[in-house]
Amino acid sequence: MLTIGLTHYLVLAAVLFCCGLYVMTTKRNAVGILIGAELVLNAACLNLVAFSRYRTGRLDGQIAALFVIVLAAAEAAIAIAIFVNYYRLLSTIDADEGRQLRG
Amino acid sequence: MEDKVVHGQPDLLTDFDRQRVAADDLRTEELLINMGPQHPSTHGVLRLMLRTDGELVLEAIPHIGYLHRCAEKIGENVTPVQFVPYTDRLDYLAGMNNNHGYSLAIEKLCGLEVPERARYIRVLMCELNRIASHLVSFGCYGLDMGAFTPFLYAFREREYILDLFEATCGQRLTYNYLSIGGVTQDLPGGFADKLAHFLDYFEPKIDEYNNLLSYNYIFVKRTAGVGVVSAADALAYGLTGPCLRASGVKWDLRRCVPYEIYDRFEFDIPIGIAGGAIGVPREVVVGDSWSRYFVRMQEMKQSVRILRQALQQLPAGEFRAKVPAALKVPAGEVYLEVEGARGQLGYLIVGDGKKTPRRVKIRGPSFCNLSIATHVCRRVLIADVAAILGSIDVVMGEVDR
Amino acid sequence: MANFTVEDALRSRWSASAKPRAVRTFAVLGIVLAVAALGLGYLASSAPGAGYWLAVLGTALAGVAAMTCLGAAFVIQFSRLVGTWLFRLAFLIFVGGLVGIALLAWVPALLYEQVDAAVADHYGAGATGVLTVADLEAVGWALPTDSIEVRRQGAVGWAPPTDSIDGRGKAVVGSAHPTASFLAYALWPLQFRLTRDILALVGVVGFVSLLAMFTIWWERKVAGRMQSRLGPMRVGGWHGWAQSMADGIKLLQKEDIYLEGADRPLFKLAPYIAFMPALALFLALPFSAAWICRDLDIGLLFILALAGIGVLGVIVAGWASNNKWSLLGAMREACQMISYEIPLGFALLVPVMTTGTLRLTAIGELQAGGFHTWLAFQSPFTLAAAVLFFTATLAACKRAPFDLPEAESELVAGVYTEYSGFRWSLFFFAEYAEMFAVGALAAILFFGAWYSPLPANWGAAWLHGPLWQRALYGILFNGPLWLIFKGFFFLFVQIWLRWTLPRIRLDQVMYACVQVMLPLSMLVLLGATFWALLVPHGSMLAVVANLACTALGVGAVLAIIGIVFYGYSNRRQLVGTLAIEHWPGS
Amino acid sequence: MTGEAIAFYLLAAVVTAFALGCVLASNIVRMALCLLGTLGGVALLYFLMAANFLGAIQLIVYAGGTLIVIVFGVMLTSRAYGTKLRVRPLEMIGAAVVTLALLAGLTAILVRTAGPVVSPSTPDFGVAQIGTELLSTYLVPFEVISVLLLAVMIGAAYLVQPEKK
Repeated sequence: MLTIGLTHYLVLAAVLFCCGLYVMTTKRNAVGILIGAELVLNAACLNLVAFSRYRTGRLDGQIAALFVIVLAAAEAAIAIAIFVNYYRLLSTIDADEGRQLRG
Repeated sequence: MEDKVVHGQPDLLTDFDRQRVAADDLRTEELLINMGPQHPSTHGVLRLMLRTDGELVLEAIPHIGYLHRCAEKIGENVTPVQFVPYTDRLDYLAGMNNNHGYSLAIEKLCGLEVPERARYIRVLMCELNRIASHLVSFGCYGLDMGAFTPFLYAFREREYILDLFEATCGQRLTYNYLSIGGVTQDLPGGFADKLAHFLDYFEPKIDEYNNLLSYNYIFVKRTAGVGVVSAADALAYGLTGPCLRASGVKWDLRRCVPYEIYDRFEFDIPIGIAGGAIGVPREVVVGDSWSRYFVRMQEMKQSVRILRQALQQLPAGEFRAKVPAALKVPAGEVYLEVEGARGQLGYLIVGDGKKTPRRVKIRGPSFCNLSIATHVCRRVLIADVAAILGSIDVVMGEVDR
Repeated sequence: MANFTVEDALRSRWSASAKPRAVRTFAVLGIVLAVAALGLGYLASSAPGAGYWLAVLGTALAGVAAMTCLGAAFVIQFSRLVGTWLFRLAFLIFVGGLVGIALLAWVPALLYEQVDAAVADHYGAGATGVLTVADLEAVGWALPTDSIEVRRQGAVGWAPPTDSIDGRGKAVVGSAHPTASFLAYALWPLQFRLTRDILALVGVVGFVSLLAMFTIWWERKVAGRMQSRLGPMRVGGWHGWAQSMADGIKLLQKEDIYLEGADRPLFKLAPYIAFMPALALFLALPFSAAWICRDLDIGLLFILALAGIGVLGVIVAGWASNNKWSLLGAMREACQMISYEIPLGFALLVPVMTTGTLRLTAIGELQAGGFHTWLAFQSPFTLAAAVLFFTATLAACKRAPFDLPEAESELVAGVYTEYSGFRWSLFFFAEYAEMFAVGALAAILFFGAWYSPLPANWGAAWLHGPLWQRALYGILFNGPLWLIFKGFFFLFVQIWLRWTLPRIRLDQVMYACVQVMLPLSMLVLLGATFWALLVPHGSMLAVVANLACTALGVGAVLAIIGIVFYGYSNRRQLVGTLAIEHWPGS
Repeated sequence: MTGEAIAFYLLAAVVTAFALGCVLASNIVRMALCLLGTLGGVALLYFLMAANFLGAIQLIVYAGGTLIVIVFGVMLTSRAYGTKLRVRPLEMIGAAVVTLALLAGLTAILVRTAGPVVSPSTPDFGVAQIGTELLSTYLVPFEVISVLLLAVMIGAAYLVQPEKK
């Protein structure tokens, strides 16, 4: 318990993963789902780095995590582009009702 | 959302405009914003309702009346001499010009003859005040564009003019100096020297400020081609003063319908010139914000010219005609316009033989000039609204009266 | 002229109940924080590794906060006394601060080396151990002569003594000096890394606070002089030097206003999100090879990352204010930041590629050879990168002409519209800290870091001389004062630009970034790559380019100095006779 | 209690709290901020695992990324529809049950299969090594990723370009 090992990180990653999963399944806002996906990806990254640190002893985990981060950025860009199109099609939100432009 | 063409200026689209129009397509929600009555760039208590799409202003509707002080009604309840101080408060940046117009109207109605010296003093004061007013406009316009320093310079020069006024009549803002029948008191000793001194100091400064602000690359980019008012539109909306002249219409009451003694002086009427001419940046379009701003800068030079001539010709003599203590406003009607700092300032006075006029109506140039704002502030950025408003140079005291 | 004292500022603000309440709150908070700091300190002393780092951070922050709270309680309780006392001694405090900074430059060399030497003496070189006070007392306090040299060459930061310091001259062991006992007690804590780190953190926090206060005053003075007025003149004695202090006290007492409908937790949190990264990036910012809190091998990335996070605070502030002007300001900030980080990053890559390291101290150490070895003057591309970097940082710090997020003539005050008092001032602390940080970063990456234009080896002999020679060496050739000076120079340029230029419009900002700066920075990066590949070091072309760029740089500096000198000596003629004579009102 | 343990538990608490914040927040901007907190915590965990470069990259990329998410969260939603992310209670309970079961299962497996706790014996890698690895061992994925990024850039630009009418 007092010495930190691989399991600690894996459990934490599992928690993160489950939070992300929950967010992805329940939130109905597209941006919210994107946020859930980011959480899941982070859990994966954490695993990769932890394995790299505690098991393989090489850089492979870190580099894989690096790739995941880059891919997550790319994914966010595409997702946002899709949301913009989606919103353009279905923009039915009343403009002047109360607090405009608030999230 | 409907028209993709900037209203009234289809051929003047710059690349920026095209980008902005294209950006429209990304529709987000429309936003209603209150610009004012307390806002740094509405120059007083103007309130603009902006309907915007993000940063893009779709419509700007001015709401006025926050400074309404019943000036016209007061004019019907006090004698003409008593009303002169109230005129100071209309366009509080150019009180002398306001006094002038009202005095001229009453004099015309009552048939008073003003002594020569008084007329020259009036011209001196009006032109000085025009410079002071344009200086405020110049400084505040820099401020609107985010340049702080010219503001302080402008106020420094204005301070000298106000000092001159203070030496003359004891007041720095609301003078009550050009009164009915002449001026309230003669010029103080040494005034001519001080004024000449000031003019020598001030004239080169105008070029300095042109170099500092007018030709600044960012400033030109911000103002040139923004808020273009065509000559036809300007006439249709009743623009006067620098706003009209910037649209290329050579119309100045001092020259076109000379009043007082303006026909005795030599001066030019600066108008808006398309970009590429000498002293005009390439990006400039006739009738844009830069032209409106620059016409004022040039007018200051012309005012200096007039001041020099008036100072040279200044005769000795009475400074005020004999005005009956109980001046009655004769039956009749007079409408007289003078070229104020912001445009044509008109007074309609109807008398019916009593001590007080029956009706006083004031045509404030800012009121008419402001009406163009809605027309021009379409499909511009919020920053451009500040640029356009500043170039129109409204004084709310005159708009609301 | 009657000076406006702190008491005057306070008198108008305190209601009868506010003062004791504030004193009570601050005192309780201070005590709680002090206890927390002690606890964390205890934890840190036993914790190795990264946990140690966190605990140190916590200890230092809690300690500083505790001191601040207790100090505030004291100041408020005795405001009349403190006010008069503070302002009587204004000049002394000012001069004392300057002297203090000058002396501090040699603290690591003079004190830390001394203690390290004592430890090494006692336990043998390379070993670690804890000395008792008695051990230290036995050490004579003659200064190790070449320790400064070692420290300079080692460039190891405030790392544990065992890291790299070997084969240094031993301290002279002599009989106990009368002051040795006192010194031993004073120096005993310095052998622990914890103490040094906490000192460094406290130094960083103090530096940032002083920096913001000084810069705000300075900016107002510069603005005043540029606008032919005097700027603040009343508070304090000399040229209103205490103006920001009085403003700070005033701001602290202002009501913390929330808007109805504002997102209160986020509204409250936002200033801290903006301020903390700006503070934390100083942890990785080297003031000299030895003066750095943590010499990270990814120092540059770390600073960049924290600068990016700080922006988030501004955006959240704009969003949480429930004010449309703030929201527009936040959107502008987001646009601007996302866009300008790209050319900024490209410009940063040029020195990184040239030097082959992300470690800021390493980049700095490469420029020790004098003016012509500065990175900006190595090739036309590095010079272009320096210019691009500076322009991009203007946008990143939202300084004029890129100050759109707070454009007061368009958006009232932009994101800061709804903020008042302390929270508002936090944003400005963050802004000025960031301004200095990017200035210092420009100096480190492009303009010789902590080295003077003179080659550092010219005065190397002075390192072995008496104290005054060493101090002179620090002033003339190498030391944190030079970095601070350069940082302030770039800060001054930022101030200068702000009070000179109008503001750019939003679409023009984006145009300038995407259509001008982005392609340019890409070209510069490409050019620098090919330069590094094709032009060997020391070849004819490299030397010519180096000389040409150096000449350009020298010319620019001389031109600036010349303009300043001309302007200063002709200021009366330039302003005009009227302004001088104060005519005709007087 | 070692320092690493303190740091880990502290950071784990922070990360978990922020992740839960993501779960519980109904406001999209708050969610994004919580995400930022989580990401920051994970970045610090990377620092803890001596992956400094990765931590810094995480901060840079995700700070920018979250920024965009927040901006779009603000722009694309309004209080009427987006903010109150109305979740059907049944859906919520179902998701909660499933996720908690998954978490329990994962944790059980992880704890049961946990090997002996070993301290890492690997050296701390520097940036230079990462760079070398990227351009030697992992050159192919590196190039593929860069091509992918280019494709994403073009694709995103294509997706959001205004429709021609």
